[in-house]
Amino acid sequence: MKKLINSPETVLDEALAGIAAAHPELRVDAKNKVITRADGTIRAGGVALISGGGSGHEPLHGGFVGPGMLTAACPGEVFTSPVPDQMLAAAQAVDSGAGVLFIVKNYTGDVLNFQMAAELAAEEGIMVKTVVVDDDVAVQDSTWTAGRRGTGATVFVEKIVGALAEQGADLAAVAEMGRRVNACSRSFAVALTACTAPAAGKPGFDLPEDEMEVGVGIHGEPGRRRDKLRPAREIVATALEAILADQPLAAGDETIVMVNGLGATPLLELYVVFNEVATALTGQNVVIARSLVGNYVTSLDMAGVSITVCKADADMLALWDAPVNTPALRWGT
Amino acid sequence: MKKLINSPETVLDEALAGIAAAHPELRVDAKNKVITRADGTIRAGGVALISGGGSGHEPLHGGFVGPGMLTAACPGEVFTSPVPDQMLAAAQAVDSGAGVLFIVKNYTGDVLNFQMAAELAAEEGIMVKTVVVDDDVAVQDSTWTAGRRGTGATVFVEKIVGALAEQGADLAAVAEMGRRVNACSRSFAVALTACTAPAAGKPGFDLPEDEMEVGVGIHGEPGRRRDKLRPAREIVATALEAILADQPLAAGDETIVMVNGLGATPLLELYVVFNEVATALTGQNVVIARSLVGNYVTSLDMAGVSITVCKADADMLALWDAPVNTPALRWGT
Amino acid sequence: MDIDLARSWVQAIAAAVDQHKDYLTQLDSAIGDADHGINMHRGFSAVTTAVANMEADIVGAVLVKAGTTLISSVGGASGPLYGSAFRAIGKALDAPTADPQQFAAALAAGLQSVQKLGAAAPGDKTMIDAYAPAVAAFQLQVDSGGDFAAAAGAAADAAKEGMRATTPLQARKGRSSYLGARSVGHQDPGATSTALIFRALAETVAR
Amino acid sequence: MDIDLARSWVQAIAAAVDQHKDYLTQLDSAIGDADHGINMHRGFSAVTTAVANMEADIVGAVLVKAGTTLISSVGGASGPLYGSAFRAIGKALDAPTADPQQFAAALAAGLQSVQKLGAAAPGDKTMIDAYAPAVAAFQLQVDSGGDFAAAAGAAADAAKEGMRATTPLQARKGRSSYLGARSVGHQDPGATSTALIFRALAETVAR
Ligand SMILES: Nc1ncnc2c1ncn2[C@@H]1O[C@H](COP(=O)(O)OP(=O)(O)O)[C@@H](O)[C@H]1O
Ligand SMILES: Nc1ncnc2c1ncn2[C@@H]1O[C@H](COP(=O)(O)OP(=O)(O)O)[C@@H](O)[C@H]1O
Ligand SMILES: [Mg+2]
Ligand SMILES: [Mg+2]
Ligand SMILES: [Mg+2]
Ligand SMILES: [Mg+2]
Repeated sequence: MKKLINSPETVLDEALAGIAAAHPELRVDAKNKVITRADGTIRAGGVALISGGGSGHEPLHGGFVGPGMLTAACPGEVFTSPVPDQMLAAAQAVDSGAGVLFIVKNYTGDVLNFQMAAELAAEEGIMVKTVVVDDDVAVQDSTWTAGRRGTGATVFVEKIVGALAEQGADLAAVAEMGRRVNACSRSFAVALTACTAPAAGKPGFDLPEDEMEVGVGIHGEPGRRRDKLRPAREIVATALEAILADQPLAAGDETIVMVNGLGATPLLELYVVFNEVATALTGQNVVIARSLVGNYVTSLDMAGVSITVCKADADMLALWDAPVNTPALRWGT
Repeated sequence: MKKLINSPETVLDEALAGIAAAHPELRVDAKNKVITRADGTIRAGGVALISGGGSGHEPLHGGFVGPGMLTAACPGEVFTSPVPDQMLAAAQAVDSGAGVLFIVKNYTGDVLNFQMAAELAAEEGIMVKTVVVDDDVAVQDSTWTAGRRGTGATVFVEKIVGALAEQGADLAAVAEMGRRVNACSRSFAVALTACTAPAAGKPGFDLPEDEMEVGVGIHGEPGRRRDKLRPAREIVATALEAILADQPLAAGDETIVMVNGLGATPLLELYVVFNEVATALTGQNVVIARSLVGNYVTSLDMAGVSITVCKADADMLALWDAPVNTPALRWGT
Repeated sequence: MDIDLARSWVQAIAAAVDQHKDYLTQLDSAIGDADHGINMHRGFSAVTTAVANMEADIVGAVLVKAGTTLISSVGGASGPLYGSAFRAIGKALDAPTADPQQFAAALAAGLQSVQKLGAAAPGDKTMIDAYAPAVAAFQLQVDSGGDFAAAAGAAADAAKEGMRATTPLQARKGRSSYLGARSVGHQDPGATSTALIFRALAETVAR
Repeated sequence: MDIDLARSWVQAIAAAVDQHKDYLTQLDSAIGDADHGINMHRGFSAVTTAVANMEADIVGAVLVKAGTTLISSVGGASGPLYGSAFRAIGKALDAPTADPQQFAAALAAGLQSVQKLGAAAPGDKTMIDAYAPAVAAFQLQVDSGGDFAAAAGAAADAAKEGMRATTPLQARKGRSSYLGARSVGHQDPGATSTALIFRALAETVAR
């Protein structure tokens, strides 16, 4: 295993110390493993947004804490959902009285731990609502599975809902917008290599030089199927087919598109992929109104790409454009 | 070779098309391979900053085009310096009459091609000055080498000089600041894996599971020496030793520090490395006044990290803080 | 079962998890995210510390503490599930000792709480596939007059058989369900740790 | 040498580069950045197209065009260096034909231009180590009464020998100099392409 670490046991603590040192605009509670904004929390009476999940997906979620996006993030161990105590500590730290929204990626572990945290927070008199993100169309039939995974759309939910919360919307409205953004977002990912979790010490699976895993999630698990490695154009076609089969888009529809690297894919290649996505969508007269190309929801050192398409309405686009000031996403004033 | 591309021959053209599609704020001249700002060029009478180099280092340089940083970027083929025609076309496109500054990483190819471009531009009546960046202390004795390589400090030069140009400084002042920033910046890098250039089709070198290359550049070439893989703390100690031997820092000195991923290193690990750098420097009472942690000057899919330290004066820090609005670096208003 | 035995049980689980940590992770690597051994190890290390010197006057106190500690330290899917199980078992044992009949009921309460939380049914390729037969076997032994050791031994055997039987199943809950048909042919990590838990019970009681 | 021969020469270089592209890249992979074959191939493909139908009334026109095209299409270190060389060679040949003595002087002008631009000396492990002995051998043959074919043959042999002699050297210029002592034991890619260029000359002239 080749990693720039000191030991698997200390990765998370040391990375959190690094985040604290690198970002004076964030406050890192090392004991409770909670990342908040250093400048207090949110404006008086504002709804707080708390997300979290296993580590190894950076910049998600800590990199999205800041004005216009998350109020707090709870990083779990690598690829392991955080424990309820973390979300409770976060809620207690940031609740202004207007309540907190939990943004949860749909994995059994995340859902259960956030659910327990919500119960604990309620006992402390904190209003909690939860949005579960489940955008990954590689997981199809939820009667046969734990339901679709939450992946790239998490960034869209956090950004758009963050802007709405910043505008002073109440908890119900903020939660409702979260559900709307999730409902109109779809993702699909392929991996060219497995990733290596520090504590596991070796790659999650073996993949021959000429093959790829199709329909992977963000935890190093194998995908739905294995296929011969194909040109970017065909990979994009496969991904868009799955996305559009689940959420058809019509000519004139406006979208926010993210082409996201899983960790070890050069930005040069992500732009090649984005070019294919743009060519395909604009070929159907679908409008890419906004886009992100880069590493936003990673899977440690996995080579591969995820494509997320959100069919955005005017509200969402306006909220997308609203100022955001976090380590990983920053625009506007 | 596992790449998200269509063919090695078309990578650059397609990536440029992707950049154009993803960034409406940029204009991509596909024929001349020049990236400029879409909103015209620079303010009337302003000095234009042009950089460029081989592709495969993204976001360098195209990702740094925008207000407060570069005026134009000239991407060459992967790991191959651009040709003079590109820089000439860029200079012709953006010169306001106040002249252009070429920011060149010190490699024979880059230096020669920019030099030829400077001659051609002069023939066209364009004033040109050049700053050569050579911050890599892994390359020691310039009487025995082509001189130190230009790596991470390029980002510092482009940012700080970009801010000065934005303020209306003239060509001489802008060039002088570029030289000052370079003169007080040092870098050192280690690689855990080789990278694979698309046209080469296989990794540049073989590296056993328990070894690393120490003192690498950003073109996939082997480093000064091979060593056993070590904990992050020891790797950082090696890098800082080389950096500080060349540019001593005293208690109270203010620095800008970049911990830069070479392409395939998880952000989680970069924060572990930054924690070590911060611990070491603050242990000597050196102040990390500003920092960047992320992928800024990459080497395709190489796993590894470079550390750059700039001993910054008050002018440089103020210029660092000035607004910048590019795809890869964005802050202020 | 008394307080010391309860403590010995969770310590025996911790020892077993420590020993089989890499194996559990390896199983989770095939159809999950390669952390089950690490998760269980983190959790039961914390449990060992938590119950080491705790004062308790009822059996359940130790087990409730174990469950709460698992919830606070494991994360993942297994943390809340095992945590609730131990909390439910513990809550059902509110006396200084428990007879086999009472313990059978407590185990059943634990199972119910896992199913309530995780909504998995037998055959979904989860810890339930080891847990449910273990509870049934324990109850059967008790009902036919078996003592604690016999019941725990039967439970351990049933859990192991249930664990083995997960291999041909297609997962329908948890992370391995994403693999669809590709989850077939692999033993479920959670069912495996459940088998360890019941084996630890049998060995503790037999000592 | 006349205009058609000059054209044939650059076309023969293009053919040789096409054939040895991967080999050149492989050499550059060991001590450089694995692009020399790709660079040369891109450059001489462009040269082939550029000179294919061009009108020329002096020998040098073809070679100046080749040089200008290399500068505009190669990039890297080798682009400007070979580009200037061909431009300098071409500029020295401003008549419809050139005799061996004139051609020797032109080759020397090319060498001078590479050294002026790149500041490399013999022994630095660069293209100079093949180019310089080739020029000397060409001149020597001409001075001792050899014809064009003999001179070009001698130059090709000398270039090849110079190329081989780069292997034990430590690089002091270009990208391979960063490797320090680790550059020893590898043949220089640029010296290798220079040997191809002179071999192409000898074969073209001999035809
Ligand atoms: N809904 C569920 N009900 C019961 N057990 C479950 C459920 N989901 C997952 N499990 C169990 O949890 C195990 C995985 O635990 P672990 O690897 O620690 O968590 P995670 O899947 O979050 O990484 C699975 O092998 C399975 O036995
Ligand atoms: N200063 C120099 N003078 C002469 N030749 C040089 C010089 N620097 C490099 N070279 C030659 O260029 C070759 C490398 O060319 P190429 O790989 O195309 O460019 P780059 O090094 O920019 O990738 C080297 O093998 C060497 O022969
Ligand atoms: Mg997990
Ligand atoms: Mg090169
Ligand atoms: Mg797991
Ligand atoms: Mg090269």
